[in-house]
Amino acid sequence: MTETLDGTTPQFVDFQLSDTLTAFQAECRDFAERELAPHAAAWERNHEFPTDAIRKAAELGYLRITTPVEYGGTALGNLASCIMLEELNAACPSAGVTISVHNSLCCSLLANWGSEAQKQAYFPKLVSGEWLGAYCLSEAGSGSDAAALVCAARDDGDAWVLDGPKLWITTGSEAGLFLVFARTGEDRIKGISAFLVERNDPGVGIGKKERKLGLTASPTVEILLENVRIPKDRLLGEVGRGFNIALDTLDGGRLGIASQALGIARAAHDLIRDHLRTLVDAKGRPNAHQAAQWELADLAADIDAYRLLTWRAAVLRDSKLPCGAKASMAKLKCSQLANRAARAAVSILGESGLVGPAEKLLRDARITEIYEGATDIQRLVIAREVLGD
Amino acid sequence: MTETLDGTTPQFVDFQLSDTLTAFQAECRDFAERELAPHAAAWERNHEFPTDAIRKAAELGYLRITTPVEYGGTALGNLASCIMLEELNAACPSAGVTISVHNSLCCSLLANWGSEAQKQAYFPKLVSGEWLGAYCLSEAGSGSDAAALVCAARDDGDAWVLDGPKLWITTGSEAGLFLVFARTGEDRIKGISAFLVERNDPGVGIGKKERKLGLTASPTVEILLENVRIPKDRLLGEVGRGFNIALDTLDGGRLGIASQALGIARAAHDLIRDHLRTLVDAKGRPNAHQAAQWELADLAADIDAYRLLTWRAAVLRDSKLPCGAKASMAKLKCSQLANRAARAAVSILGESGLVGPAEKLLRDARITEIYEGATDIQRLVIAREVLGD
Amino acid sequence: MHNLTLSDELSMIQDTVRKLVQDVVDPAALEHDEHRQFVRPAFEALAETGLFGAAIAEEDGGAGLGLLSLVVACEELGRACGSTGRLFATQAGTAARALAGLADAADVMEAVLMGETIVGFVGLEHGVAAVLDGAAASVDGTARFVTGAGEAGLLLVAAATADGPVLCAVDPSACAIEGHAHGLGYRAAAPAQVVFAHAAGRVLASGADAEAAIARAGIATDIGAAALAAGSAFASVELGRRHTAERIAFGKPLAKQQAVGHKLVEGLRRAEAARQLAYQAARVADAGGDAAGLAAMARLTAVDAAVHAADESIQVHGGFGYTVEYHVERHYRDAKTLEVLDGGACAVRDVLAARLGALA
Amino acid sequence: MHNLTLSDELSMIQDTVRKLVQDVVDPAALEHDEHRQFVRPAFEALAETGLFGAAIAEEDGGAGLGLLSLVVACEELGRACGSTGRLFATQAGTAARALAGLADAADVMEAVLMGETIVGFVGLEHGVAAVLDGAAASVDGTARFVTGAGEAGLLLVAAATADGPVLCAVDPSACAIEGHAHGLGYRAAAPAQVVFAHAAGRVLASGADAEAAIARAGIATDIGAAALAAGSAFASVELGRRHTAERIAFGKPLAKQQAVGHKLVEGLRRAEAARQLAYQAARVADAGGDAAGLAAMARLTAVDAAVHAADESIQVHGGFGYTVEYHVERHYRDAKTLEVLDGGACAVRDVLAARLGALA
Repeated sequence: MTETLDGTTPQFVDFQLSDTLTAFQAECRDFAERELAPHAAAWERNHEFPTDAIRKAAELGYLRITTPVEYGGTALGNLASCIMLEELNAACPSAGVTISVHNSLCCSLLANWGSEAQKQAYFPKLVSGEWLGAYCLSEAGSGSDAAALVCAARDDGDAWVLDGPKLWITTGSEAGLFLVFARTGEDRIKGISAFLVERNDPGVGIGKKERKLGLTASPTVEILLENVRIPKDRLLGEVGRGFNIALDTLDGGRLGIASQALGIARAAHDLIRDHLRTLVDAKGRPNAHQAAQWELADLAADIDAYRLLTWRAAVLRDSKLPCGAKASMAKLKCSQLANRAARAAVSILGESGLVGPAEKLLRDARITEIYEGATDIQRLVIAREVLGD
Repeated sequence: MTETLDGTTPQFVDFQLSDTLTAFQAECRDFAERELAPHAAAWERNHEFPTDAIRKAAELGYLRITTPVEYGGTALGNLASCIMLEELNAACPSAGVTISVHNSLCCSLLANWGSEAQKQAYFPKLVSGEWLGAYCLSEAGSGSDAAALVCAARDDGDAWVLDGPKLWITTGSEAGLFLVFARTGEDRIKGISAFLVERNDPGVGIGKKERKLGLTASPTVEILLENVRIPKDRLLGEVGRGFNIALDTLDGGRLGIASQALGIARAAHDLIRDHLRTLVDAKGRPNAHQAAQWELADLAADIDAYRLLTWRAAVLRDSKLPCGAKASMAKLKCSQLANRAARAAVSILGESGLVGPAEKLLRDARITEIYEGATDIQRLVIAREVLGD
Repeated sequence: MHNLTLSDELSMIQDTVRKLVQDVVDPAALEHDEHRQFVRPAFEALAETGLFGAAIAEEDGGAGLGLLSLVVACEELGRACGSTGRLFATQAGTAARALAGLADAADVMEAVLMGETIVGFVGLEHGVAAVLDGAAASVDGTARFVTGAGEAGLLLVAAATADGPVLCAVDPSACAIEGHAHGLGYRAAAPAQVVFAHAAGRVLASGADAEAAIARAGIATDIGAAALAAGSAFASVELGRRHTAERIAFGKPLAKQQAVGHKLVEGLRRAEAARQLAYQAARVADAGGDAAGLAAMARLTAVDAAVHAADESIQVHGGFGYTVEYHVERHYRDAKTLEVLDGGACAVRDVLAARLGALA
Repeated sequence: MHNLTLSDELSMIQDTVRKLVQDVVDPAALEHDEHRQFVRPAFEALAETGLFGAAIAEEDGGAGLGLLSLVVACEELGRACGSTGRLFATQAGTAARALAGLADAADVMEAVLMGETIVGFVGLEHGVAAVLDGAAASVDGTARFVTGAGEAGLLLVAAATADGPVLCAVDPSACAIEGHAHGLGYRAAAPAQVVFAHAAGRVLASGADAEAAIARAGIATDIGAAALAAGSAFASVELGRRHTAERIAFGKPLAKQQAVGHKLVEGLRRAEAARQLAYQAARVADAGGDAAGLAAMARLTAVDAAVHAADESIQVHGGFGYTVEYHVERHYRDAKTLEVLDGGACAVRDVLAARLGALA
């Protein structure tokens, strides 16, 4: 019992953020409360992309958090990213998912798989927020079963020609750079390759915009790829490695959505707390229903527990240790919690919950159990790990 | 972003046990698997107190973990205690609660409130396991509402005279030392004082033994106190401080039961996992039902999350920081999880779950939501903290 | 299978509503909801069928088919369009049953049963108060999320007075009514906030008559809500079943995944339980028994079932479920909204808890 | 309130069972369970009432009161003693309904209906197999936790053959039977493991007859289980209600705490839903409809309700609930045991999932 942090207790586990991360958290919260929260309801009612706020977020460096320092990033890592995303999403999940996709899907992949030339070409635009990134994997016939994709990439000598629409593309109508997964061969897995496609490439078009339950300030669109001819050097990684590249985003993406869900859950918790504090008896003593107080207590406990679960996975990932099942645990539990918390907020706030921020949380929360690997996919990942398949 | 643990990540949070605690955990697990697990079913069927195993646990120092070094203890602290109790309870919750009560209720109080003479008198017997400790607070008319107790302590000049039965006393029939809470005044709170009563004090008797759903190797008995005359120096702390003394046990006791529940939940999880691993198709591939796999995944995630919640509270307590609501969160969530896990194990194991270790877990688990503050009491504590009452 | 319990008359009502749903409600449900347009065509079509009087005794101008008819009709409407269903349940259930037998309300009853006017109902849970002067009332208070109020020609208001509750008719033009432009559910049912400021009302019932009328309204409200929600739950399950039977993933229809099947089964089980409770509550009420407890239990069961079934149906739809075209997100919003209305589920549980001894 | 649905005959059955429970079952339930003593007095008293034939058509020697009578009786027994209830449900429900109309089983049926012999039923889920030689069968396999088997004079076995399932009668003396000395629940119902090793059996039905008999048995098993569990859930709620009405904490009865009241209300709500599903399943079956889906849903709902209600009743009892004298721990164990028996809840969901299209 010799290793101690403070000289008194024989332990190593610590659950405190460093002063630096605590300050970063406060900065993110301040930005979220100042630049996102006041406008989030209007953005969502008008289905308006928060362009200015994203630009301001870029100025604060929030769009470069997963980018290596040598390409203009801050490389703060996964834990910092989780902390940031919880704060942004507590105020505006539409802005939150935009930033999460940009960082954890687009910039991460470019950092991990891009050539030097590709990094030099695209990172300046990405870290400044001049271009936002989008991730084009899903198609009408391939959701959870991503390997069923059919979008074709044809080798035409000096160019690749991509053909076939992509569906459910977050930020699709606002992005400058698309990571596109397309089929270069018949093999279900090894026949998939990844490409960098620019918004202005001829043949790239914005198709149908989804009309959604929530997250309406984050455009989800179809990306039309009609014989899009791109230079050979737009291939990301090697031919046939697309599925591996897609898998490489899983952990980061899941931690991002886990943190988004935590932000939503916390916002719902805070709505309930603030509402219950207004309920006092004739003598000014707290007078909330037990049922509502118990619900609040249960939520408070689970928010803490699942935040720890999320941060643990982030710390493992920051340490380059395997964290697949642990990231799935975080995604699974946080997304369910966000929905439970939002539903509870609507119930407890009553009629004012039907017309105020609670109902927006309920609508926004619902997607967290679906995207970045639906709930049952997370369970599958965890069960495989536990069973040692 | 300067403080780092390993020089690469800008963080402080760490979720790893130290090497020392990891070794301690392995030692506890080894003891539990060797000395408890093989006998636990028989002890429980025969309602037999595991006297020898507790003696062996004492030899390994498990009965002195909360006792200060100067009185023969190891003072390993709360985190170590949680780790130990999870391991012991995964094998035998009856032994686990015996040790938890001894350490976190009896020895802790003696350490915190006892006079030097009292410590010198009792710790040698307690750390060696010669005497086990029991905690006598509950009565027939006072459970969750502890301050409703009526057991009387009368000042009779050179002695205190205690009169009135105590109910639900864990280890009551096997203990050598009883911490008895009794009424020295009319005030609901300030009229309560604490006393040290020995098994051999005249007038101390063992009353009705409870016939329980589970935990049958841990005797729960009525302690009869019939005009028990004890010297004045048996008062623990000061007159009228009994309720404060009782409150002082709350956090430690709750962390103990949270850890017990974690042990039970883990044992149930392991039963399910081992069962599902036996299910293979004709080609030897895993073939468990999705429903069972999903349940396993959900349990695995929650066991990890609520263990982190428990350890966080323990680390806070080791750091002498307030942890009341956080200990309640751990107790609340772990005890519910233990029951959920045990019920799932019975369901998934089917008929073999009805007659094997799963059904014992189900019965043992049920008490964790009741004692050391029932579930709704934990919610009340948490809600008060959140609402800032 | 539940046709076993339906008489010929009730089967006819079921057929009538099904046809009306197919012709009028279904084709417009999505669009009306998305654009928050009032479902006037559906309301008018329902008025034409005469169904607003189905649950009302013949002596009160109805068809005398009892609350069972309300359950049958609401279940069908609940499957298709919560907004239409809620308006129907308020008109044919809550309002009509409140007015039944009130000597001074025959003209109001006629307008309600004929569908000449759309009724908004303000229950006691809104805390609206009245001061009486003979048959005239002065009403004060604010009621939020009153469905239909944005288009109502009549507000029926249960208001508190010093001598207990009364039932009043208030002209909407005497109130400040503001539609909820951004509410969660019932977007096509013109939900609105109603502010009464010394609003002139006409007393339809007071004393014991008012208490009985409000109690009748409450039971009809709960039974109607239960049937709407049960219908919604069945619809969510059926939408999920159809989608997953067709959607191929990992080489087979999604429906073949045990986890998918079990989600739908759980939805179905809860929906069926809710339906049976709603029927039983209606049967007991129609036989003159005290159905308040059963109606409350039916409502709780059904609303939980509807929220759960829609939630799981969204889940098995994957990303599609998050979009409006697949209908389940609408069921989710409407079901959750229904949970909050009429006092909310917590209050229902409080009432049941107080009556536990009589129910167990 | 549900007497509304009971005919005079069914009310009489209810009264009969209630009296028997009061006189014979209740006084011994705790002791028999704690000491794992077979509830022979209760079985014999039930035999005397003739109720084993209540759900059987008159032409088959019964009273012709249908499965509704099984629901009524099982609910009452389930309130008091799961072991007695399970034995009754097996005898009067599962076994008697399986045998009904089988030409070659009249003698067995008579013994069952008269209660001359205690029946253990081994369903297909145990995977027991048979090889036939005319009317003789050789049976192999192991069935675990067969209630009543430890005291049975007859085992009815649904066994698989190459040509589909058959229903056989097997003499327990031809098998190795080992009582479960440490099982979770039904401790007074002599649950036992039965090992068939070339055990001689008599074929009672084969081919389509056997399939129909086994299907009838399955529906009766599920409906009986549903009614037992609903009764148990009602009992747990009532025990909790009584305890908390008397128990004072923090200056008032525990029952006045909202959290306590809501727990009991939730138990009641689920119990009532389960009861209504059980009644509906029985009504549909008695009318000749396909009740398999409803019976399965009733079972799932009721068993969940019973486990939940017992769990919450233990909770509101506090430490008392963890001890045997307060009965709720027994309801908890028996309910959880019932969940596992007859194939288990997961298998029930699988069957429902496969039939979703026909049920929604």
